[in-house]
Amino acid sequence: MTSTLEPGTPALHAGLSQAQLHELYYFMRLTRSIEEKLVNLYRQTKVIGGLFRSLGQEADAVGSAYALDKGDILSPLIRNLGSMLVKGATPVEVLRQYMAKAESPTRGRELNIHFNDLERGFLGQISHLGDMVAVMAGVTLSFRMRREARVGLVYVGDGAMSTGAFHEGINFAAVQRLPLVIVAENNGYAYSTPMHKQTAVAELVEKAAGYGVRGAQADGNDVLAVYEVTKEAVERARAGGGVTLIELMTYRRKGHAEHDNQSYVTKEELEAWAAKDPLDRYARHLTEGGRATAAELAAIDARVTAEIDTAVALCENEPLPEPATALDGVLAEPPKAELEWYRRLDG
Amino acid sequence: MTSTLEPGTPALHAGLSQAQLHELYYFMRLTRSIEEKLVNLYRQTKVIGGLFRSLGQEADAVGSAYALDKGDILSPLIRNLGSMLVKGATPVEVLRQYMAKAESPTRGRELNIHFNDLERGFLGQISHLGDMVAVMAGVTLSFRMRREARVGLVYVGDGAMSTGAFHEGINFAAVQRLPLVIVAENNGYAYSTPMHKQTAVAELVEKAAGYGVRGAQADGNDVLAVYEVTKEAVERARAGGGVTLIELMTYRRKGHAEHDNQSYVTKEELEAWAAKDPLDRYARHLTEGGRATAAELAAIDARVTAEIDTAVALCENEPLPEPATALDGVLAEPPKAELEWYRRLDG
Amino acid sequence: MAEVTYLEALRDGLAEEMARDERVFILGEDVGAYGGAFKVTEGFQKRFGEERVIDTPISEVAIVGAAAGAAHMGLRPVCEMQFIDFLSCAYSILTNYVATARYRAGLKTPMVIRGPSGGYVRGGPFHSQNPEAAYLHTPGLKMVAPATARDAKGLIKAAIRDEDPVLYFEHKYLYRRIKEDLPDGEEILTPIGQAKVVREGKDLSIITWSAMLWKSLEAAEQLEKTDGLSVEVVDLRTLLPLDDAAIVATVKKTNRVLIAHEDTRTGGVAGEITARINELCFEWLDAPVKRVCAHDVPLPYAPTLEDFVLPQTDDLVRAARWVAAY
Amino acid sequence: MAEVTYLEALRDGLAEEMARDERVFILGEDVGAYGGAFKVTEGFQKRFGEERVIDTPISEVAIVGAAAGAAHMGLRPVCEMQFIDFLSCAYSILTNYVATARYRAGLKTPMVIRGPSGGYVRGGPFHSQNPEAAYLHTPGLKMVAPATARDAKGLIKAAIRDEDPVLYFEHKYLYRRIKEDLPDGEEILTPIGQAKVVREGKDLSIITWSAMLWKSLEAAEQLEKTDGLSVEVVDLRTLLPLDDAAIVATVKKTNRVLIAHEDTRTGGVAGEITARINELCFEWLDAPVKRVCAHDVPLPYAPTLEDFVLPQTDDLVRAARWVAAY
Ligand SMILES: Cc1ncc(C[n+]2csc(CCOP(=O)(O)OP(=O)(O)O)c2C)c(N)n1
Ligand SMILES: Cc1ncc(C[n+]2csc(CCOP(=O)(O)OP(=O)(O)O)c2C)c(N)n1
Ligand SMILES: [Mg+2]
Ligand SMILES: [Mg+2]
Repeated sequence: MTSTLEPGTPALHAGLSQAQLHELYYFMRLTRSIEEKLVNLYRQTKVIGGLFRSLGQEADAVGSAYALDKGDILSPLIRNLGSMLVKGATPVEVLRQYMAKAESPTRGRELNIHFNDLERGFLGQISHLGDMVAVMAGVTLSFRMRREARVGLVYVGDGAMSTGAFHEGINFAAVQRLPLVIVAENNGYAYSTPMHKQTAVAELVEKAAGYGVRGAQADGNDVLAVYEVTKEAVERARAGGGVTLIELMTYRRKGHAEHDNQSYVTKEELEAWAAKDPLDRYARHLTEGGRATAAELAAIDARVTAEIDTAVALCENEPLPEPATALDGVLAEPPKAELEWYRRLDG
Repeated sequence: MTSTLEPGTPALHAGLSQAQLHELYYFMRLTRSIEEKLVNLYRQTKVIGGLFRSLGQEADAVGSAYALDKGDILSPLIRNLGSMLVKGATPVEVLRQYMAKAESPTRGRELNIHFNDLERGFLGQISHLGDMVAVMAGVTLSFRMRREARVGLVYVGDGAMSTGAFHEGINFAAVQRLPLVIVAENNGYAYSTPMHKQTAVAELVEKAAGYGVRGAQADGNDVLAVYEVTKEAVERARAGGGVTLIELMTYRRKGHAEHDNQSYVTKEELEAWAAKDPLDRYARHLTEGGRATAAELAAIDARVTAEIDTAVALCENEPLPEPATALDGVLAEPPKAELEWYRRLDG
Repeated sequence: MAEVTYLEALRDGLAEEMARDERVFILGEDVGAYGGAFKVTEGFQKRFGEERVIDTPISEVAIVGAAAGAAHMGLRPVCEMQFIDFLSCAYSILTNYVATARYRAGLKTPMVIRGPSGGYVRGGPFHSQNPEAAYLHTPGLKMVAPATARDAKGLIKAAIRDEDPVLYFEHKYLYRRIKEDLPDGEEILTPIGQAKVVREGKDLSIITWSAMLWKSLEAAEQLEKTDGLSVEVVDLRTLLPLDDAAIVATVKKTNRVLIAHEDTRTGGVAGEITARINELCFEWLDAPVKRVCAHDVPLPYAPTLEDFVLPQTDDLVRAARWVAAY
Repeated sequence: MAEVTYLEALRDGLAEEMARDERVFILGEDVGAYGGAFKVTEGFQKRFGEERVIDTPISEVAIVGAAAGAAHMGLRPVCEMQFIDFLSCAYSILTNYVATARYRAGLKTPMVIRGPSGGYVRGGPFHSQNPEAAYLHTPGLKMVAPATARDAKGLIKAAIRDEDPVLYFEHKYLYRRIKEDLPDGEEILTPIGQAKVVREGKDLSIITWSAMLWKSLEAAEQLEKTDGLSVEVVDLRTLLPLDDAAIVATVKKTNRVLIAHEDTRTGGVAGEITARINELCFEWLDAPVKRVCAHDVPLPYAPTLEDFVLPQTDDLVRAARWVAAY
């Protein structure tokens, strides 16, 4: 079996410069603050659909995405706002998506963070869990066929790993030894379902063995550990070493979505994980290690607040899409006859 | 990880009586001879569709099915004619199926060994690989819910294990700790595809770990080893010990179906496996171990030949189904209005 | 008498059948302790036990496959799809294994698959689908889609008692918006395969089901007031097998037909109904059968877009005027 | 000029596109060394290399998903389904991910999925399916089904060059039964979205596609001889988007229509075509549109049963007489 458990102890600063260490903090803070702003907007009923939080998982999303190079492509899940921000998605894009604005990246067609930009390096998910693993197998297949030294990264939850699509996708990638990193986010739950009702393994990394791929593990609340374990997998993939399945141990501190009151978890569990908050922990790490002053972090916080305020101001009152824009872009060229016929009948 | 490799050495006679040892030989011989007869009928174009052989895999099918008790249910694949015979399917049923006779178990609706009898304990497959794992999870779930001490057994090929349905089915059974034994037949190929293009693991049993189920392995060409490894898994399942994934190492000595000339395998490979023929080997084992005389085995062979000749004589000239029988039985009660309307229009 | 919502009626129907018949059990994602994403099975696990209300992994193929296996053995499984959009993941095992089991192998497979369908709730392309067209084409399945609280209850009970696999599509827009007084002691069973004339009329007919029933009734009232038109409204309730007799009866009565469905037009159920009308009572038509459906696009998220794409009462009114004036 | 079979024409078309455009590659089960279950890609792996002719695991979801991912990145994948019946396993990713990618996310997804469809070959319920009705209902997909060797070649080439995902359903009954002289040097491209009048007529029209084209032509000849009827036969060739103009033109010309398809009736494509005829040219109909289709059952295996369930030339002749006499 090729799976190896590598809980590891991350090198103190994972070879990152001070500016990079600060940047990690920035992205984590930005993630959290955008979501907090969205909670406000949600309560004001300005968010159109549901709201999904990644509270407590910011390190997992940001640290893993940060391990990618510019040309690499990742495919996020609903709790990977942080990954998308690292890859260049902007607060205003996210706000516009949630509020279904005409100027949103999907022109109001898709919700929340379901949007993409292959140039910047993120491919949008669809709701059907598992599919993106198969799609990312194809993305990375294209890298290999074109002899590009690029890597793909795809996220799956503890729940999503039960889907047939996950299985077929990872197996295909494993057989083809594609440059794909699969990040399994073990956050304890899939909606209300605890992990022991999802799988009979104790740790998700055990699934690596069944696919003949390398397995690795890290504390998902330690952004540097996440960065390191991902970086190693990414560089291994880039060098032709094939797939790694990384399990990040973390916890979903909010309900599945904003409407879910988490009746199925105990207060103690929540408190225990609140104590392991990845942002607090990283802030302490930076200040105690002399890598940042409290003032520097406060400045970053202020910058984040300002950026979000600017973004909200920019888009809050933007219009929703024009109704008739709903019709274009199903095919590269609209089948003319059908459209004419359609309008005539509805006239 | 709960997977354990148990290549084991079977106890010489696996606790079986002489009569049972002879019966194993009988079922293996019956399997082979029915298929050889079908080859004749196929060449005479009396078989309607394709013909699938299990040459060299008779021990795998017969030995595993023999480990089940009367109330247990198995779900065979195309190379498990032997399993169905053990469970009471008769030669004439098989011949009628292949020749699409009116009196066939499916009244000419389904082909080859796609038929079932839950009373006797076999559930027919459909072509879509993997599905039966999920269905057998439900069958064994019913055993558990009703507190019946019954066990299910389902076969999958090295190829079928790549399907999403296999993954979802085994995972569901694992989480529920259902009394299900999954027999993975490693016969080297899925149609023309060798195992290394199907999966990155070297042995199928490695997949057990990813589901948190017990793994086991045996020489699929040694009927007693197959019996033993399956028996242990069956009894463990019956006792509430949950799922075992058993890998049987064997080889598909014929093409995927009769039309396939196996251009993709070497003569050497075929010869090496012919030398390990499970029937020859078992016959030697019985005679050399003093458990059967050559004459006794010859008598079994003769009995098999007679049974098959009788079966052929019985059904060879039977009619095909009446055309209009094609319409009944889609629903428990035919939707009357529709049928009337349908006939009127076609009149 | 108690006033119950559509969702409560469904819940009550499910609970009554579970209490009546111990072979009935529920499986799906988050149906247990949580009571399901929309709380349809709230309290069930406590009442009926963990073995009869099973939280499954995220595995639609396994849910449907396991239900089929249990059904073969004499149990009566009810599968919940968290959103009906995810039934697509089990498309193959449902259409190939489940639907054909009786025909090809004489296997009894009494099982129900239910889940929230439909739009008008800003759910975007993957939480708003209407799946009926995808399964209309599958001999061996039955398909129902209640529009009222009474039928929500009556059809779930009938579906559970049916000897064949039944797809039960509930409409999430109706869950808490529709209320009805349902008598406490009465055993409500809506026969599968039977449409219902919900409003009598003589000038034209609207044939519809599920949430569109309410828009059709609204349009009918408006047309009566503003245009003096007498509009008959037929709620199909069952989509497979279709109630040909009811369809023919209303065509023969009004001679003008609108078929209204929420789903996209091309390949939708309205095509099949149009063809049947054509074959069964062509001579009785005084105007072409007109379809009022969603535009042929994946359903977009923004309210402006969703409202434009989905059929609205106004669309029905306009189309009805056109058909009436033909 | 060379006489080629339908299968060879398809193979030639594929090979030409692979030679012309290095972005084109093939993936599927046993397509490599073995050349595919029906040998459509025979010799391709040798000619184009293992990287462009990929043997995959038995994983239809992965095949379709990986093709989509590669297509987003600018490649031109062609997926083979060993039998088109197994495309059902990828139903969700195909209808939800692939079909909507452009609309929801502006993603380019030029890819082809092809495979043997259809019956009349004693394949039983899972090796004989006609999948078009299952995908008709999916905005974002295109769907073609060639009946002739020329179109087998012309449509695979057009499908590979198309900017959208195209389902290409070849008919296994035609593979080696249909032959045609195809000029060697000519670049054959059949435009997607365009039907073809294969036989001119004035008394009634048969609208059809794939293997049923040949039965329709047979019926037309017979009707001409025995009944003196002049039958027009239209080969749709593309099922999505439908060629409304061609449908309307033939209805306006003959005023009587049969729609013939091999697939089961309920929920089949004929329903949609009937509805469109109704909406577009109702006034031009002198008789109800009649459907000639398979009976509504899973396709059985025995020759007697299969022949009874599937539409035959005789069924077409009888139905045509009925429509003509109406
Ligand atoms: C195929 C499929 N089935 C069901 C759902 C509904 N659903 C959405 S999210 C979710 C839970 C996901 O859990 P997990 O994969 O652990 O991710 P997490 O939310 O914990 O990040 C479910 C069941 C879905 N999106 N896709
Ligand atoms: C979902 C699905 N895809 C493709 C096929 C076509 N097919 C039939 S048998 C087969 C190979 C099966 O190989 P394996 O599982 O190893 O079984 P074996 O034939 O070796 O016993 C394939 C690809 C199928 N039946 N089902
Ligand atoms: Mg989770
Ligand atoms: Mg095999």
